[in-house]
Amino acid sequence: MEILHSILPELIRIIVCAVCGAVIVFGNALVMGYAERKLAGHIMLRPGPMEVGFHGVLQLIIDGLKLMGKQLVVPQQANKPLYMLAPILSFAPVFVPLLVIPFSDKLQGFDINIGLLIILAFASINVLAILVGGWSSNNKYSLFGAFRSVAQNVAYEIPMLISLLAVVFMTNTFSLKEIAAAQSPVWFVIVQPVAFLIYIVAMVAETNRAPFDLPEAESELTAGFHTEYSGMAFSLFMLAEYANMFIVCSVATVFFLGGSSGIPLPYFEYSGAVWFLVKVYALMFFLVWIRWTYPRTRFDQLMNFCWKYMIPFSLVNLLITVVMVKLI
Amino acid sequence: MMISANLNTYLIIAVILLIIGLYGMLQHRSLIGMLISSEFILNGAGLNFMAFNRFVAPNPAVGQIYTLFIMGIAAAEAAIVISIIIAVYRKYGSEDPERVQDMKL
Amino acid sequence: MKSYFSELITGGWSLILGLKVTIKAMFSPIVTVQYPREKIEITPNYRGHIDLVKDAETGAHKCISCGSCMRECPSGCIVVEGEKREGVKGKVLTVFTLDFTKCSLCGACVEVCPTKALDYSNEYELAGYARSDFHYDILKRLEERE
Amino acid sequence: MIVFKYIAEVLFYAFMILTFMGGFMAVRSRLLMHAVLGLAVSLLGVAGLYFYLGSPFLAMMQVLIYVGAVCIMIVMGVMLGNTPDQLAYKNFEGRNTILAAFACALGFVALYVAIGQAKFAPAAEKVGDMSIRFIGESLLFQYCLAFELISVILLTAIVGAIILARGGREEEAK
Repeated sequence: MEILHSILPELIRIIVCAVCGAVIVFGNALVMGYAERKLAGHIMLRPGPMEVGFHGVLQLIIDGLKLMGKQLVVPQQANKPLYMLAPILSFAPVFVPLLVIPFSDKLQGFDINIGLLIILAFASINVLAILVGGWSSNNKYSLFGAFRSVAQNVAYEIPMLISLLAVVFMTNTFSLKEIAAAQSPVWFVIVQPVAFLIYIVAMVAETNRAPFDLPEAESELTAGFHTEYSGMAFSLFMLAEYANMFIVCSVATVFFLGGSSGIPLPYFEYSGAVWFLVKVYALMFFLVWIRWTYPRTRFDQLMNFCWKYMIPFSLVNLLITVVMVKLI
Repeated sequence: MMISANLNTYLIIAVILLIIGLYGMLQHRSLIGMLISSEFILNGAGLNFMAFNRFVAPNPAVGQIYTLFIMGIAAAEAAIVISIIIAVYRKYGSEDPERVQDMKL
Repeated sequence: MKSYFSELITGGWSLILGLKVTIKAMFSPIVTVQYPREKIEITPNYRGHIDLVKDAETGAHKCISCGSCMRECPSGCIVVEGEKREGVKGKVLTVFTLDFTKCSLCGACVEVCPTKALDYSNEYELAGYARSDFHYDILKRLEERE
Repeated sequence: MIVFKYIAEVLFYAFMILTFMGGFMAVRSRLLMHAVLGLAVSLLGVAGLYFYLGSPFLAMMQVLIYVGAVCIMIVMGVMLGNTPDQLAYKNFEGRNTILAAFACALGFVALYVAIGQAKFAPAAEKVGDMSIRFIGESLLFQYCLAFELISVILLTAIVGAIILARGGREEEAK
């Protein structure tokens, strides 16, 4: 009894965290899947999904059921264990970063002083999953998609890290909560506009979305690394992509948009999450917006942009930040 | 007796990592297999540093810094080895180390 | 070096312009039609399969069963049959069918008709489950159009 | 709270098994791709062990650098340089395996005995703590030269890798 008494609060906390993580991952995929198709439709002067439910709000649920019912096809020449492992490897790590994101002052799984490192470390596993999935499908399109994904992710991780480091230098901590708290008068988007811009571009590239969606370029590679995947395996990749979008947008919110700060609401320690989610979904809207605006870049353009513009600019920005922090 | 709070446990794990790396080094007949094995050896060294840092060292930052350096060197080494492998593959059409016999690439 | 920065600025500006275009498009009304729910008026110039013209005065067709269209049709997809009846001048049309699976919509039958009894219909929903769905009985269609 | 200790102990065993299984997979699998994944699994296990050694910072760095960069680089190498099947199978033929196993067993026994014999006295007093702040300060003041050398090595590695990997391409173009 005593044992139960001692571990019960912590146990409840872990269970609540896990449930909330699952709710965020699946709910976000539903909301973003619907919003993406609806926004894409309206940008193209068409209404988007309209049939299932009022203005098609139930479309994604139907799609999910359909994907669950579909057969999971394994190509004959594929490397079966790795082929089955890749979607799980892509999907499983997205839960960990959600634990350290401060949704509001008190709504946070765990406040660890290396929160940023946890997010970056577990985000990098996704690349491995894409690579394994692309290789094990034994299909040239998948392999090309995986290759591109790796080159792109490795290249764009550098400016992303450096632009985040500029903020870390100003706040002197890796803890996401303290970084969010450090921008109570001015958001860092005003202090660090260059870092913010670089982060936004790198974020689009890291989540493999248009205009940097070369790993899954439909017109060239059919569907890139998940060409051969069907049914649940495919939907796990999609869930992971949307969850990754949520995570990178949350990081942008915490680092540049003041976390959960905003107009005070009652019980602000908890209700700040409303502002946090508003900011996150505004950024997600921006991601969808640019996806349906810009054409896909060519691969050499993508690499040139990273190595010739993003990295030098982020380094100069870091240098200026360091000097300013030292002077002030 | 908690096994996770004992210096010898970590030392033995590090030794096993070293042995795994050594075995792979001796047995694998491809350059990449040898590179993979060398990563095990480096990791064994890193784990050793961390173990001594935790249980013996007076300054707990030293071991962590050494392990960080090992990681940095491992990354640099992997980059160099991979580019050498690509160059070798281009030249000989194989990555069998026994076929790489010319002194000049 | 100068082009490095000017390219960045002009490129960035063009990106912003692109965003402006799409956001405008997003808030402008949609132009597509929810097809099975709503349909748009088809233009009278649309040339579907042939139909018999209904005479405005008598309410009947003007076909004299001469068979010109049947002879003229390059695909041979029209069948016209007429018969003599007591008390009626000329032939009475009994069968007028069109095998739409062979029709090439050339319009020769409409051109050749001496009484202008044929015209193009506005029918555009032309999907069917079997080949026999496209064997149209034009005479029956005329009666159903009352 | 004793329950937590037991849970931690069980997790420790799990990480240890993960490390060894990954290692076994890396050296015994016929496909190089499986070997790299074994390496990744093993490195994740080692990251867990770092966590037990009181440094979550290093555990995360291990995941970030090894799994996120080194493993991916090796996988790229595997894909670029196609290893023929007979070469992969040659690894497991002949008396090489037995000799290697024998040598490794010998080495293990020697080191095991050495570890059992050695006595390590804990330091009388500890200065500083395990925090990232202290690591950073040590890195930039006390070990500044080593830090600079590492950055030079990394720069050389980048330049060298580019030169090595590009060299063949230009020759082919001619």
